[in-house]
Amino acid sequence: MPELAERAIERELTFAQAVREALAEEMRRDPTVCIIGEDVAEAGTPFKVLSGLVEEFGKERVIDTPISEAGFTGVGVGAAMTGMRPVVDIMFGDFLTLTMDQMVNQAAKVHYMSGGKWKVPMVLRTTLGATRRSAAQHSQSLHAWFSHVPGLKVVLPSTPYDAKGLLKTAIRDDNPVVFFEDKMMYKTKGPVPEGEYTIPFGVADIKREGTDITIVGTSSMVQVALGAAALLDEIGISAEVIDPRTTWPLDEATLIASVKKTSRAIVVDEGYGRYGVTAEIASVIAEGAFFNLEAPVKRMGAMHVPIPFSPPLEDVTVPTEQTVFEAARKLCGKA
Amino acid sequence: MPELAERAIERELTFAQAVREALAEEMRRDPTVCIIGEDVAEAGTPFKVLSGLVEEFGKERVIDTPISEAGFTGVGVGAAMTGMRPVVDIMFGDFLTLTMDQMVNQAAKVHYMSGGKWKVPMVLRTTLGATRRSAAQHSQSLHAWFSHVPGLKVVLPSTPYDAKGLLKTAIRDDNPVVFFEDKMMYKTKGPVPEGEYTIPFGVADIKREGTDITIVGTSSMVQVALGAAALLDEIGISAEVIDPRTTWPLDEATLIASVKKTSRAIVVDEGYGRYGVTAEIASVIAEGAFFNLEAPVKRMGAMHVPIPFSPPLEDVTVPTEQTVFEAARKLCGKA
Amino acid sequence: MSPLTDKGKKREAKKPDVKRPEAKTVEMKKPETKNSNGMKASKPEVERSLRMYRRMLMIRLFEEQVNELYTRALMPGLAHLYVGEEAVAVGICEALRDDDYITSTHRGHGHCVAKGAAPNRMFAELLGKEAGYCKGKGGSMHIADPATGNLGANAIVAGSAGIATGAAFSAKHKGKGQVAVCFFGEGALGQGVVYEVMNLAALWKLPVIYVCENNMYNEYTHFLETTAGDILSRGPAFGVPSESVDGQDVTAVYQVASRLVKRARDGEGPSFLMCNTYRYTGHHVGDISREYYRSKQEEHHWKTDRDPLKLFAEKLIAQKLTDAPSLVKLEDEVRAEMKAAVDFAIAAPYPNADKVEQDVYA
Amino acid sequence: MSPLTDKGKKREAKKPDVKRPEAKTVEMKKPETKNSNGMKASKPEVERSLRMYRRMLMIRLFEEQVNELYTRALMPGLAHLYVGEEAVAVGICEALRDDDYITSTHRGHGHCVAKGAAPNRMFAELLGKEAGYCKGKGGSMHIADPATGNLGANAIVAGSAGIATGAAFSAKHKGKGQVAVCFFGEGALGQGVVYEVMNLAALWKLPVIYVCENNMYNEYTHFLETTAGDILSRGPAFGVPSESVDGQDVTAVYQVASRLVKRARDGEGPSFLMCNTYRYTGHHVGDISREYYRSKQEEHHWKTDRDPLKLFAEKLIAQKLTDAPSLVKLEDEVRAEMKAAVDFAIAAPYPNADKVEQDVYA
Ligand SMILES: Cc1ncc(C[n+]2csc(CCOP(=O)(O)OP(=O)(O)O)c2C)c(N)n1
Ligand SMILES: Cc1ncc(C[n+]2csc(CCOP(=O)(O)OP(=O)(O)O)c2C)c(N)n1
Ligand SMILES: [Mg+2]
Ligand SMILES: [Mg+2]
Repeated sequence: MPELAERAIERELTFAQAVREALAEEMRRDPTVCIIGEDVAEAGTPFKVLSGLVEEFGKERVIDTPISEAGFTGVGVGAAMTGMRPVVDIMFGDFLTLTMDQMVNQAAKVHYMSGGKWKVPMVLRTTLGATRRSAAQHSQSLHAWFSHVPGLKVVLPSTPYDAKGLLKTAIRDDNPVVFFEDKMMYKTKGPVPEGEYTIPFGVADIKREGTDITIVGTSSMVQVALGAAALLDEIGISAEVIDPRTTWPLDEATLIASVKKTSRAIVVDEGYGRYGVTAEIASVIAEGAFFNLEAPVKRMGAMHVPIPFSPPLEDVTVPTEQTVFEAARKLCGKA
Repeated sequence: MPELAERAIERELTFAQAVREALAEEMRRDPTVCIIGEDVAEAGTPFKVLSGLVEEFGKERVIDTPISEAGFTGVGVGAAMTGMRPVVDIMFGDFLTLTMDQMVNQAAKVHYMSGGKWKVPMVLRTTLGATRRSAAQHSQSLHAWFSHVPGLKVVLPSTPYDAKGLLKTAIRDDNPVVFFEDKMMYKTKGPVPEGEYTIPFGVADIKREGTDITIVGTSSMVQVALGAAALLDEIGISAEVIDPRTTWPLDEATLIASVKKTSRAIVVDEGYGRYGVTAEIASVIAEGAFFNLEAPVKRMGAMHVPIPFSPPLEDVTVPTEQTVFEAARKLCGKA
Repeated sequence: MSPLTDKGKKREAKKPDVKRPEAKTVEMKKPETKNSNGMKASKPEVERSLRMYRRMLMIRLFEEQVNELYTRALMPGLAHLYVGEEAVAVGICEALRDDDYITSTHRGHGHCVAKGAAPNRMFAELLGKEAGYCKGKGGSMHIADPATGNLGANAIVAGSAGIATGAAFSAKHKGKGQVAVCFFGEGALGQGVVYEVMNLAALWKLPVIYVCENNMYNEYTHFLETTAGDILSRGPAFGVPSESVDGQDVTAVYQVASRLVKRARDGEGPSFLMCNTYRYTGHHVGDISREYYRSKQEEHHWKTDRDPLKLFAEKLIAQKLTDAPSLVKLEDEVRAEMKAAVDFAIAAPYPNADKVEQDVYA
Repeated sequence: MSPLTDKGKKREAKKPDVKRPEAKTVEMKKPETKNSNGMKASKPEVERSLRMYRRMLMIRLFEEQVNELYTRALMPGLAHLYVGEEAVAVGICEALRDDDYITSTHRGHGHCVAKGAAPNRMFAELLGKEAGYCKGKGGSMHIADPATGNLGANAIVAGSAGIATGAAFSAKHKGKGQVAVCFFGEGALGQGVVYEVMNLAALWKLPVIYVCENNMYNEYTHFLETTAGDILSRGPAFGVPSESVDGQDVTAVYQVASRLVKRARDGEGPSFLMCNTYRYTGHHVGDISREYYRSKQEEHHWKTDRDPLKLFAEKLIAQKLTDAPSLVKLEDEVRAEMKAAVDFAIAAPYPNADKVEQDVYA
């Protein structure tokens, strides 16, 4: 059952508000939590996700930085090793390129290389997603890279509810966690309980139950999958929509069980299609539900092109309700 | 037919010599080809791959740099855009973390973002591979990241012959090419023709023909696959070994055709297993040969751990002849 | 806003506040006047001054149109206006040859125009049209044009530092005396790669000029909160001689640029030039409420007392190289030119969706 | 090599060239002598000197064993010896508290010993044994130890610059007066991240000391070929006061370090210290033929005229804090200690292969 359906939650928050609330709650609870990034204080980031936090927690804990992604991410790593729980803010996921050494050669490996002696309880918050007309250097979804790296955990919330619960879990986790937020989702609303709750990593959420086909969606693509499921419903195809919520750890069991039931699967993710997240998830399904699959697992990701600026071009680079719907229909032999 | 079997080549070179010969030939042919990197000149790199080149081509074309991977890779991008064909040397593949912005946000996107106006004919040469007892920051195989990025090509030679032919192609290619050399292979010998030859990208090489199972191996894992194939032979299993040689472009047709014939497949690559190269290749096969597969495609990559230093630990992190042999035997129902 | 009035043009305003003189044919004054040193200005000098003024005006009015396009919701995405900083791009590029290289930033329209880009194709790019410089694939932040030596604007802060240095590397290798200019905001001083490449440029004596446009803000944060130590001593610490110039004085910028360009062409290596300037409007077109990070008075001061166009206009008039009516006429002309360029862009077709997979690989 | 002889120990040589005096009980002289200023040295001062000497000797003889292990093919992989640079690590760490932090490099054994690591567990790590500091998972380049404030050696050049600065960030937040020292070679000056974090440390007044060990070579390339401008003016350009010290003079290093550490503890912010030094042997143990990048004379000069142990020994003897026989005795003692530590490591078991998946996640 979709988790949210089980509870009657009256309050609605935007995705951005949910993120902010998670941060505020954790900062109140734990004085070692701090925020480090560009324009995070008074400006509250360009997306205004952090508005108000500096007013409550002060400039000692909500810290504006120079445009030095490598440098302040490295500071986050060292701070995390020595008693803080920094939440490092990378404004656009595309700038993760600058943090790779700090995250991959340092953060991800410190615990292991030290034989378990040091740990790195930090969160790197950043964005993903295209269709904002921001062109090739402000539109990438690079979570596949981090999912590939042992020592890191990777979180991809798809609703305000998940964003709050997963971010709180991320902050309390003793490992480096990379937390991706879809830029286009910041203003979307959804029910979010007021009090304390966390969502465990590695537990997929069945966002919609169905029997004919499994659509695995991540982050921005969960709503797309749900939209496609609604369209499929109209033509009598019952789609189950599963959101892994974390690509690492990955809840393989839930994915496989669903496809064993439905016998067909589509995996939709906004990262580049090739060598991306869909490849891993499709492989897991193709192996785990091998004898149940009635058709190859279909993968849908961003087109293998740098994201173009021009709207008519950009719009065809990412999966949409319609394209997922078409693919599902075809897979179910109803095309 | 394996390409090499078709020709009778007398001369043997080591892998390192083959790389050097390709560079020397291209530098003689084209004065815009130059080498930029740390300790590339007199030292000829720590692996001595480039020994002798500075003597022939001078310090203007074989250029020692400070330890500034981002900076000199960026210089390579700009130089490539304006008439040079730089071969940038990144000593260990692990240091690619420092070049990600230059390679991914710049090199890979310049051509597209400029609407095809500028191009970036550069090669980034680097290494991959573990088991040198060099620990977590000197043992990674990060080619999956680059294979994920549109605009880049990714080359993984597995023999001296391929190294020479593919490197020459890489240098002549008008796109940024990332060229990975297995550190452990530098001293292995193989036949290499003396004169000019190039090997096209996107053409897999069938290193060994077989009928019962397809083993796809990349780079360092090709020899492992061949070793496993020999062991399999002894128990009556005929393995076909395919080397894609480039992960992008990827010769999907050859892979699929082979598995359609054999109906079983293992994909072996030295990168981390999760969200790695094996996932893409396995997905391609699982989709393309869906109706022929008698068992799930088996993926074998580096264990999902930072590479440990201690020999008994490190040795279990990468696939070996023995583990590939066991997996293949099991897949063929002869375990 | 009009360079000839004291008041900043409000973004809502549809036409400039300036009172127009009666229309009449405008003659540029004959070039027989004094230059800034009291010497008689030579004909090329006068032509240069008038060309620089025109270029600055082009940029100013180009951006006016961009803001208009945004306000009218005709432009996809956002844009970062160069208004207020015109003298930097124009003064620098005036010192360059056509075959010299530049790299630019997210705030790049001014650099492109100054290096000679055609406004109509720039607007087309901003609107994502096929006729744009990048066939619509780049947009506002990625205009590139080999014909004018423009290696491309870059949306990664300091993203083109390596590219510009690499172009200088090629230039040195080719030996044709080309020079590369790397434009970047003072925010880019936060990126380590800038120091990596300055060090390389110094070691290899590359003909590159690092032009830091210090408009005092990294987005919404004052540069003093992000920049410790002393900017002008950073270059020398890496072997790159550095100086600063009033970025609102186009002649001063041009003069120092000429000197540094000559130095580079003569094989004497890189240099760093900090141009002190100001952006009049928001970080991008959507950044309207700015008082939490800077005061209206500060903006007002720059717009009224430090406007590069106004200052230069006054000087040109004082030097009798032109007069006010001529400049107003020029403004009308250039505005009409920009309007036509915008109309071209609006009318131009989008690329076909099937073009999306073109140009990924050469 | 032995600090008491002029000759560098050849890597093949199995025992030191030094002639041993007859064995006898060694008494350290009573601490009633003059210190370097001609003042009477206080008891703690004398203890400090003798402790520093012993620590330097430990490092020297530790590395002797490492080389031996390599030569005898008992050590997996390679190692980068600290021989010649002992005074730097020891002088700096002597100025630190136990709860102060250090970060180290690929050439890190000296830093670890100086901060108090136990040689037996270090050797165990170098051999990949379970008893090693990192359970064998790190090896020579990754020794880390929370108990001695060692945040870890790092095999990425400049890889720990961020970490050390972050530790100083925590230290400031926690307010217990801790300080972080970031050791790195002059090669790390090529990495932009160093400047990014120096700028941050200056802005935020963090208690971090950037200790640049300038041994003149980035692997096989002289630093003058890789470093333009002036190293000591780099720090100030980013707001970090900088100075240099003779890295072969442990007292001088200790004194300046004490001052900089005090400064940091007092909340006055970061500093940069360049220690001029030399590595006697190859970049790593396998780098035997070095003449293509540096001369034998140069090596000889440093080993004979600039050896930190020899210089300090002479001083201690001149100050009558000890005498030659005592030092020889000490050397024997420490050598025996190292031998025992190596024996421990050789005898220690490897980790079980099933440990490989432990410690990936906390
Ligand atoms: C690497 C990177 N980090 C952050 C950003 C987001 N960003 C865009 S412009 C900007 C401020 C740039 O300030 P400055 O360099 O002074 O240029 P200005 O906008 O003032 O012209 C920032 C932080 C970016 N584009 N790239
Ligand atoms: C980022 C990175 N680039 C390159 C290397 C390879 N490498 C290891 S040590 C070294 C030279 C370091 O020189 P320096 O910092 O002066 O330290 P030293 O060895 O002299 O102590 C190089 C280039 C590396 N480990 N990390
Ligand atoms: Mg600025
Ligand atoms: Mg050095």
